[in-house]
Amino acid sequence: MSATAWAWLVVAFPLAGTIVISLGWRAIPGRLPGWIASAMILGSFVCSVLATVKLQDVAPGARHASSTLFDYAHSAGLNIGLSIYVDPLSLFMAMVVSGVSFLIHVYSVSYMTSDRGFNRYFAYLNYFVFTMLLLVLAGNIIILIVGWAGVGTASYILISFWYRRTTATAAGIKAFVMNVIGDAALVIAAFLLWKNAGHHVSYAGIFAGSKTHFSHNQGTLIAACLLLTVGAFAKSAQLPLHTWLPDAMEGPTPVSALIHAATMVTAGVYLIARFHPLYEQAPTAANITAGIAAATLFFAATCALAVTDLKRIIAYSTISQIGYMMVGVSTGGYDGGLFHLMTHAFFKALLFMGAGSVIGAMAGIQDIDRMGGFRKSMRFTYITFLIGALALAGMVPFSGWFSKDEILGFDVHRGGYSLILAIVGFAGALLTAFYSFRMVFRIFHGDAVPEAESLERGELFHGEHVNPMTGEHEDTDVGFPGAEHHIAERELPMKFAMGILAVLAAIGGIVAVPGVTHWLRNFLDPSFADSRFVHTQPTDTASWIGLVIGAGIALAGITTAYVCYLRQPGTTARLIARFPFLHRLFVNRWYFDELYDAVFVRPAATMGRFGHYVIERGFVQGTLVGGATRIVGAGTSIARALESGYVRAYAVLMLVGFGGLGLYFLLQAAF
Amino acid sequence: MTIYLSIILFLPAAAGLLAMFLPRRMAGWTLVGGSLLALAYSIVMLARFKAGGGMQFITNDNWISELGIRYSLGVDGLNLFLILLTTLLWVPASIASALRDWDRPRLFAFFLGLGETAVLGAFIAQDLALFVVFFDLMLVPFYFLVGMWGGEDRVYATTKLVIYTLVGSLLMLAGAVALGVMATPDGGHISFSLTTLAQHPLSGGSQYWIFLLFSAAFLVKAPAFPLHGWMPDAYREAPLPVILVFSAVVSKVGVYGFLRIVLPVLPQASVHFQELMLAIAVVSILYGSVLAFSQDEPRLVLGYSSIAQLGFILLGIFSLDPKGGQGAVMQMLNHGLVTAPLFLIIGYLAIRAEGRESLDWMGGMALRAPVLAGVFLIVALATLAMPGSANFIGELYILFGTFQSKIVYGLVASTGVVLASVYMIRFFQRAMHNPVGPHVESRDLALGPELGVIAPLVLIILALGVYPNFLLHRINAFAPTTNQALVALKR
Amino acid sequence: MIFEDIVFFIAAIGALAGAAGVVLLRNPFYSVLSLVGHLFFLAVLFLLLRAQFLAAAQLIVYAGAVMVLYVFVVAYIGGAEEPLGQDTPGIRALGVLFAVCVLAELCIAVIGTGLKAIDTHGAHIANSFGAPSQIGSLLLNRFLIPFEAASYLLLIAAVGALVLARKRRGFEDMLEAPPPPAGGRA
Amino acid sequence: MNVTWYVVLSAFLFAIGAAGVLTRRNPLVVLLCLELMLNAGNLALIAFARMWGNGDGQIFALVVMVVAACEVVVGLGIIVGIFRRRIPEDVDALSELRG
Repeated sequence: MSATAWAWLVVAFPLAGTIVISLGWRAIPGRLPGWIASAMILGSFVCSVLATVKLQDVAPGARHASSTLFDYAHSAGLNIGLSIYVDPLSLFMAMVVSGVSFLIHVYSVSYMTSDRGFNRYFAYLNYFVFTMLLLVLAGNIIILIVGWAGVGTASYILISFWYRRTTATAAGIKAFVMNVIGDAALVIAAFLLWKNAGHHVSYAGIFAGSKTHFSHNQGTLIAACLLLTVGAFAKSAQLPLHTWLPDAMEGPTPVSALIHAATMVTAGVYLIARFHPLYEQAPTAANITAGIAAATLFFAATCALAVTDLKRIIAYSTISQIGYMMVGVSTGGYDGGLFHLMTHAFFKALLFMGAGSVIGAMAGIQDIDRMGGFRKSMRFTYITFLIGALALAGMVPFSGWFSKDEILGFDVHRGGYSLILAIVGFAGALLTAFYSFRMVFRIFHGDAVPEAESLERGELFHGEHVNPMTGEHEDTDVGFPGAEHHIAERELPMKFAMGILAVLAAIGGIVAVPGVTHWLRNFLDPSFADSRFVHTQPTDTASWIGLVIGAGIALAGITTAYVCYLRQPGTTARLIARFPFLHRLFVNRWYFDELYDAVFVRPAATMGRFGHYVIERGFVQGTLVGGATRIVGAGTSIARALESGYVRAYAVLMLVGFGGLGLYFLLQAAF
Repeated sequence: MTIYLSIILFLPAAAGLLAMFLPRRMAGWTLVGGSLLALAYSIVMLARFKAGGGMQFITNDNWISELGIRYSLGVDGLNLFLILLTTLLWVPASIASALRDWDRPRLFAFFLGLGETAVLGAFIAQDLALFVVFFDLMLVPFYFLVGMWGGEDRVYATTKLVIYTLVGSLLMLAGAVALGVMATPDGGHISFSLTTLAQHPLSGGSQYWIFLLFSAAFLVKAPAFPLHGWMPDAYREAPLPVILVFSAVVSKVGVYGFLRIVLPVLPQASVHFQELMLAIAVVSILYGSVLAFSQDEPRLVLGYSSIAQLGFILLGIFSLDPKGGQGAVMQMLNHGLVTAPLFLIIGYLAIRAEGRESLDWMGGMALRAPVLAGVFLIVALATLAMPGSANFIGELYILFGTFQSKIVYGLVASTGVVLASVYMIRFFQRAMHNPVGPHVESRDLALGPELGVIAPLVLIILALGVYPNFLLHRINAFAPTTNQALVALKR
Repeated sequence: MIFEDIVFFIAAIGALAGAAGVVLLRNPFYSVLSLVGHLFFLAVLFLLLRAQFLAAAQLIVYAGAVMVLYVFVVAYIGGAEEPLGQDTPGIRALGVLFAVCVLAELCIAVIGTGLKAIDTHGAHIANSFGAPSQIGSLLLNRFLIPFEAASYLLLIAAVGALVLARKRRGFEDMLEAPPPPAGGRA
Repeated sequence: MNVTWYVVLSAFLFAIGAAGVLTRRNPLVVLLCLELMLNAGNLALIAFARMWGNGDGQIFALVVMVVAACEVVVGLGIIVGIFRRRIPEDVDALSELRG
């Protein structure tokens, strides 16, 4: 079987899972849907590995293939095939996605056991993986958009999975609309590329066409790239389209791990990497993208410092980390960006899984102010979470250290504008290390809270079922979280998934150790062979210097956190008292939500009301309809006056009609 | 087997007529049978249709020879699927009406059948006068259907509907007569045949005012802003099966008229008024969308969303680009295909909310009703043209066409895509999600009467989402949009 | 043909006078009598036009039978004069005005446009023209169907008149009947 | 005698009849005036029949007479009916036709 055939199977497995589970939702008993779903994703993963193996057989220059199933839309000069494109980049993404997805599926089987929407959950989750794999394997930009919107939909239905929570549904619609903005931008970009680059929608066609049809940094190309960036930023929650991601934490924790940390939100990074030839041809667009991404990584890190909701801290951390990846791929450090994408998928999924375990122990509460001292009672969770946090902080020798510093090292090496971005990145790294360990220290260290104590006694705390955001009471029926809480310590599937991810997060860096291994670069190179930056790689020594600096920064951050939270508790309170403005700014996420509310949401609602009451009632129904009614009314009152019912009036009318007819014939004869 | 279009055309009316003479209980089901037969026959027609084969299954007889009016029917890539859409959607409508207890069921069945015949006639007619006849005939059954079986304010709603459409129809009648007379060369025999008319274009000045006459009629029917004044009341008051076909099928006759008549026959005026029509389309999109998300009545959400969707179709048509035309025809089908199940869903929701058709009284209906929720979600996503649905391909073609010819209008219109997601998801959420409403009795779709009616439609939506080329391959809006006169004028 | 001319003018003046009498006389009884006179003169005119059968029919059926019917009815319901005061002058004036307009229009039509066409003494005709035998043969050959239709019409009219004029309940009962339901918003 | 004279005479009679229909209020007289108009029509028909030397016009006149007779019968029936119900014999008092 060819690589593309395997790739079709990669897509087909989760689709089959979706169909089986959603049609058999009543027939399949117990946890079986979860296992079916997991098996399907495992199948996908195996197939993507096999496809990769198959593709490695051919020479590096020929490591790409596409395959079209049928004409998706072929008319009027627009030829869109339902096709996939297989190259190292797409297979890399497919492997990361299906691999991490498999582990999260397994984790979910335990985590969601007691939820009444268990089957629905796995149908959704499989659907998500299907669309995500379609996105990464898509052979042309339209199919990419199909997958792109598909993951948006999956994200929406999973965010509002607990659909009776008003907070969840509000978050869902927010995420959905922002994603649609991105979709619309992609459609416009697709048109610009189609029209100006020789009427192609396939990647190969677009890239070939853009070389001949566009000059360097041409306006249209910049516009197209910026529109791609809008799409990427909407999906990847970069400034200014990021506000949906923290709210998306309303979904179940494994969903946050899968969609809103490991896979979907990194689709933007993939998009830019995929369209790197265009960005290289339009450096202005690439620079703007990188600049905003750098701003995002710093901004999000500051928010993560102040927010107290555990999942939202990780969410801001995700935004920040994606900022790194974006900086990487848009400045030409594709290997670094994708490397970080992979390691981030490992450690961020791991962190979310740990958070899920902790939230289980807290009976649904997510506020880190209420947590503490889980170190002893949840030893496994503690260790894995710690590994994740170390990787996130970029501590030696965990995976995040290699990947983040590869991006920064590349940008330092490229110099100029990229150097500024790298400096922002290093500053962000300090904050990253700090907030990672803020989580660790505040959750696992310090005095044990009652929940931790009860767990030490061997019983899982069961509180009332409330909405963690609003405190409203809930039942445990469909549409709300299930009755039981689940922690890694007691559930083998959760432990299994977290264990593997912890290992990967710890040692994931070995695929690209400067001077030692170049596995990742060698693997990905065929996809980026045409890049201008293929030879702009820092030397091994420079890389190592960067790594050392990065390690130093990580250490500094961790130490600061240690001092602030363990050594001298209260330091943060003093800091808050000292800089109340900064704290307010960070806690309120730089007032973006309020800004959008004032600029978009409320004006839109006002416009709707204005349209309804003024234009519709006043103008259309009032003036237009009223006017029409009055005209007709006037006409009918004349008619009514004539239709008096009096015989003579009818006689007059008849006579008038007769006279008129006669007159007509007269005139007809006269002229 | 030869396809006789007259059979498709008059079968529904005949079934309606038959229903008049049968016992009350059987009236509705007679019409169901008739509409099923018409559907079956049109499926055979689809199977025998040759893609790209031009006008097919032609019937062409003298009707009123003194006036040069011919009974001329035909199917091509432009109306093929619209005929299928009509025959398809009349099935759920007639089933839904057969399941309900009406006051005078036989009369209802008759009018519903007559309505199908009129709509089919307007789609099949290849003679302008015949088109006008059927276009106006449509009004009769719907006048009675809304006026006799509607809600409380039905008389007011019907009066408004009739006045609006009648004024439009009269203007069009005047336009059609003027067109026929003026296009006849001196001493020639008058003809209303569309092909003949297209071959004898009028001079610029006369084209302009005739264009405006036709546009008025078609825009009222669609409806487009600001000629939609009749829409809210009619949507609110009409019986559900009636508004289902009205919104899903009848509204397409107007925009179809643009492609079938206006563009080929009045090319110069079409180019001249292109920007005006595009502006109307864009305003309709934005206005319809904005109003759709401030409505509390599901029917009005759909009503205003129809304004927006038909705005997209209009946009595609007046992009005067083959892509836009293809997309417009495709979107006509898609919009019909999603609107019908949405109206069915509104009916299901109302049953579960003690008969109240207001979003304020709904909420949390997904509880105990996962199938209903799933079906609703699929349809809602298709309506907002989620990529992966055929609607997306339709809108993609429309937008590509518009970008190609007038990019500014296209860019403004793309915000409509975003707004569509707001109002559809809001509609879905307020009905299905959030805390369960106090008067909501949530239960899933009953297998036979509820799921049985809606499931085929949803399956068609899904299937077309997987393989939209099935439509695109057969749709042929090239002729009107690549009309030589049009292309020459655009330069 | 001076004799014919004289007869025409006498008959024409008589017909006009009769017509005027019908319209102007207050008492319906006199109106009926005036109409009888009018019909007589008209019959004379028919004779001048060589429509002997019709002239006879006019006299016997119309001036005779139909007018007797009128006289009976007038006698039955009493030929009271019309009250003048309650009349609406507007519609009267309008009526006269319209009538004058129609007259003017007809005259223009006859004299202005069609003069040449009808400025003739008529075609040459056989002696039998207008005789009962010719009318009879026409009626039973070319116009058989209208003839039959007319007979049915007469039958229906006779039955209809019986139905209309037969004795039923009085007007007082009708006044006590419930008022018709108010119509909806139009 | 010239046919024109007959036709003009018929026009005059028609106008007089029409004026009567419009101005008189007694239903009986209105019926009489209708007779006038019909007879005016008859005169014109017969005049044209003479002009063409064709009997068709006379037949038509005969049919008009039949119709007139019917109209008289029905009209008088209605008048008698009205009288029986003691509705004032004034056409302006009869406006039941109004919707």
